[in-house]
Amino acid sequence: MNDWVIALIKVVFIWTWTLIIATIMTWVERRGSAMIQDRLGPNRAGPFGLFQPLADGIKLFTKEDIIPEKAHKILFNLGPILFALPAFSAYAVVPFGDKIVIGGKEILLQVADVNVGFLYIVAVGSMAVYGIVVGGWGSNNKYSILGGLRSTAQLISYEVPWGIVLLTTVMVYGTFSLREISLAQQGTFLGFLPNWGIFKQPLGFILFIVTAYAEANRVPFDLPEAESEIVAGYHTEYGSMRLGLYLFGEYVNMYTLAALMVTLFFGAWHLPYVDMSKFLSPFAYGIASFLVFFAKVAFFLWLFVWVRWTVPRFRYDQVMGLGWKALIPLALANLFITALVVQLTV
Amino acid sequence: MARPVVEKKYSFTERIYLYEIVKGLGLTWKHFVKNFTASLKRGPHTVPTCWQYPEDRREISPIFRGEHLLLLDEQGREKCVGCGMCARACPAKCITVKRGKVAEGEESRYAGKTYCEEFQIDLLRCIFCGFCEEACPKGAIALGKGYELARYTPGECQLTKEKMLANYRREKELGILKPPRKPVPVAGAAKEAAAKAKGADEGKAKD
Amino acid sequence: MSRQLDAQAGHGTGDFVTINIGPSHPAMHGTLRVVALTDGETIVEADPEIGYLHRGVEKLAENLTYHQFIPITDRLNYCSAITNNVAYEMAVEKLMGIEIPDKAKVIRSIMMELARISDHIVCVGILGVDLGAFTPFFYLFIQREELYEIFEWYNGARLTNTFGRIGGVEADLPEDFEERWRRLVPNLRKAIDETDKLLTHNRIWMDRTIGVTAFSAEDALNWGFTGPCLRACGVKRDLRKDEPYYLYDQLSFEVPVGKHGDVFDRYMVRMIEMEESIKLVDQLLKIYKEFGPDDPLMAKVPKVLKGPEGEVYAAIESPNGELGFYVKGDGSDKPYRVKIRPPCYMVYQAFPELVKGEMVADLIACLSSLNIIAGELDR
Amino acid sequence: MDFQERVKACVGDDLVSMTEFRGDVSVTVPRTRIVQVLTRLKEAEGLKFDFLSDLFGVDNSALGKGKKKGKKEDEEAPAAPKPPRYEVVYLLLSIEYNHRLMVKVQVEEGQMEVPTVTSIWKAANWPEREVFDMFGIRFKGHPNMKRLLMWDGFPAHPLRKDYPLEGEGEERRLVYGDA
Repeated sequence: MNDWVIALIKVVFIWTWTLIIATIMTWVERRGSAMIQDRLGPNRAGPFGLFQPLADGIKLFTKEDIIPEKAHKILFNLGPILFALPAFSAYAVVPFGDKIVIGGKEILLQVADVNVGFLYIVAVGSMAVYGIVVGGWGSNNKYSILGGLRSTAQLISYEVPWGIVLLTTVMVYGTFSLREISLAQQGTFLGFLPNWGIFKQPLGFILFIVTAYAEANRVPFDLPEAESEIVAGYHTEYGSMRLGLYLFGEYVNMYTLAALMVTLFFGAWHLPYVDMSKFLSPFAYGIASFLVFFAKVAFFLWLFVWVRWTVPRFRYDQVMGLGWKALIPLALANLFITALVVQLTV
Repeated sequence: MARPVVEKKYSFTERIYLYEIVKGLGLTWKHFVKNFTASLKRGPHTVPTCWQYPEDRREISPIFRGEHLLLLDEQGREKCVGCGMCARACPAKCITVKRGKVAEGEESRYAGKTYCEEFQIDLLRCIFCGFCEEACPKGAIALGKGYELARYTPGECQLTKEKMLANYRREKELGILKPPRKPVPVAGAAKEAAAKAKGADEGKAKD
Repeated sequence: MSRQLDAQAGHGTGDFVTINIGPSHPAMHGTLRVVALTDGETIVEADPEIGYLHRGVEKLAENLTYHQFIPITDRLNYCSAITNNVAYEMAVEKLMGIEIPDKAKVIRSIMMELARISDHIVCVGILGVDLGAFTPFFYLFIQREELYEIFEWYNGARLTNTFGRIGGVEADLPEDFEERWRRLVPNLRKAIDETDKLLTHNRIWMDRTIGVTAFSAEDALNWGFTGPCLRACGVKRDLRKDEPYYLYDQLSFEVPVGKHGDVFDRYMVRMIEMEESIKLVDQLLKIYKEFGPDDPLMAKVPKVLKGPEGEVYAAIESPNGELGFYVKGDGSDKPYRVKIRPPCYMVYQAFPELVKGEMVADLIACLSSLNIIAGELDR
Repeated sequence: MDFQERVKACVGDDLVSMTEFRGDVSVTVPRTRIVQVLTRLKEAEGLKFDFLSDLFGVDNSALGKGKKKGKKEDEEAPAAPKPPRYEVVYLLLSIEYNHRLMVKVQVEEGQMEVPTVTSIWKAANWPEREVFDMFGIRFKGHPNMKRLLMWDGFPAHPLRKDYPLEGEGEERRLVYGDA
């Protein structure tokens, strides 16, 4: 098979896959929140209400597409696209499994094994803020602008500790490639722990997960769309599928961040203490690695939902305070200690 | 205005955010597991909040104040005599009653000598306070169990005599008619009765 | 938009933005409107505008008989309709010089304490929702549902109870009342406890509430605060203690007092008051059991109530504070003038002072913690 | 009664009348002296009415009309001089001593202006606006004398007795000369 064809298949697969996950996530969020809150949630469409996202999608598609009269037409249209595109493309460098052998050909379960995968993620990830700001500005609505501004400030401040944590992991593994980082997490650490990033970087993991919540605009950092304060934030004026794109983009972002968490800190597709490749056929191993990876991602996706329905929301200045006064110093200290340890041990 | 400055004093576990958040996560997880297992069960009202409405309905109080009924007595005669006390007691002024004299030969249909020719309740105005029920000297009107009051047109919201009688028949069939109102014990009533029994003198003296 | 604010924005020192919050906004309970002049996220000035739910209740009162006005009072503070009913009935009874039977007093007190719990549940739950914590809201509201069931079994309505009649109450407590209450108490305590666990010590919650819109006791008194909002400022004033009505002077209960008058203190005062109310109902039920089933529930009142010429003011401690009714009679069967003194009316007029210099998010938190009920505010 | 005497002593020369009904004491004072009287009451030893519980207006123009006519006593009684049409009632409360007092000022139809008490209690702010809104009584010196519940430009004052409960209402464009 041609490499191009394989790449194309991988791209199509991962797009469909993330879309499906994002769709299912809307269901998980609604049902999960319901269960947490002693409710039932949507359970009418299909078994367990599984077709609810479908119904939602149909609703979003068939709703009238309204552009406010005083809105900036181009920016208003551009907003959702700018938000959704980076969300979809960021996943390109994140692996979703080890490798699979089909017809004697070894296929990496990753769209592109770029050796500067980190930089790509950071670069594309920060693009998403433009979608929010442009959408917020283009709507010509004060709540939207407030949401956009909040989002900008928040994403910019949290990208710093996020970047520093990423840098720390790079230092630990000595590579920018996400695949190599994944591979390096096999085996055991200190003899009895799985050789996962979380055990090497416990503080780094906490910092990463906090900043990831802020990057994904999830509670407790959902200020850009804090509904009780600024109605719906940047997407107040949006309706129909434009709104759908924003909502989808958010879930895709969540998926990417969860996958990144697994890749960096939770041993990617490795099971603790067990090397699957030794007793599984290469094809079965490919599938198994994918499934293990996804199971881990699913846990973090659930954590996103779980946390959302447990904690209250921050205030704008407190988010800034936390970012600049707590997370950045901690991230820097973490970086410093890691550097020291790496320097001493190597 | 001098705003008081409040010093925030946090204990260590409060200061680090995560301890309390993890505790909270534990609590919500407990709820999740409980409700998840409950939701797998069949049957009405498996989780505390939800009733699967059209299929499952919550039990409503035997003295619920819903859509009105016009009551018949044991012989199937209309109790209402059309006196209009309900209309006078109504704070929302939603009742219209027209009194009519019972024609000869129709005595078997009506309990009294007069009857209501026309009895209309405007459900759009009604506030379901139940004062009509209390005001009625014959116990002819009652607030029933009907709580599904959505209608398509304003005209359908006019509760006519026929509709109220139909409501009564339906509720009687279902056996959910309101138990008759217990008379409220009034202060001094017992004493007065006793005084009457003893003699008029004491009753006067007490006054 | 407020003309005042426009002028200020025009030649002010900074670039201010006027944000119009409400009347239809997710955080505006009922239909309130606040025009806020903001400098970034900080509020320079806020101007609450009320009247969106003005239904002319006082005018209605003048055109209805004394009795007919009772259902209308349900619609004032719809979170605790029973306290409104009782406050009005108390005023009318005072006007007519009716002394209601002791059993009716006990029943009224019991129902009022239940209504207090349900009102505080709404306030605390909504405060959580407005600060982004959805879950405690549901844990509490399930219990409120049970409370409503108790109301429903008492006289057939859940929200707009039309409780009591002038001269007493319309019915005895249902037979299964105590059983229901006993069944409810552990669940209610658990729900309050869970709310406490999820919120009180959570640093995010503490940051959002402690010190936010703090108010001093003198200011609070000057602005006419009553109820939990005043107690949160550190003034121990509760009409149940200070001007005891019904049987409250025979009951033992604590009046929780805050310190700073901030959102956190208001929240805590309400949380503790719920506990106290549970204890109060238990005590009242003990008293209730001493009465026989045939003890009078109604004082002897004439069929057509005619108020004497004169005017009275009677107030009770409603969940929100001092709820008073001024009733003036002119000898006819209709009140000549009824003036309602809603507690949150007085509290809400201090709103611009409260939120000045705070952030937009605090405005919402403050509003929910004051428990502004539009029905009561606008009448 | 001790309390009444103290109030009397405190109000002093400004006392127009004093009544008691079912334990509620009310004093009437001249319209122009209200600020001074309330300040005295607020600071007086043994009274300390430091809390304004409420402030509202009453329209007395229909007083007595509700009673059933035809009673002999009514007809025989000489027509008393008509009291001023409006009343503004101040409900005072002493936090320290837990007693209440109604202070009233009577407002003639021609002179619809009462000095504001917002300088004593900020709590009087909205109630005074509401009285203006509902009765058309202006408060001199009030910082923001606008309508409160009705919208700006509403032509009538709805709690006046001549404003109809039902019917066309403001559509009839009830415009008062003094409004």
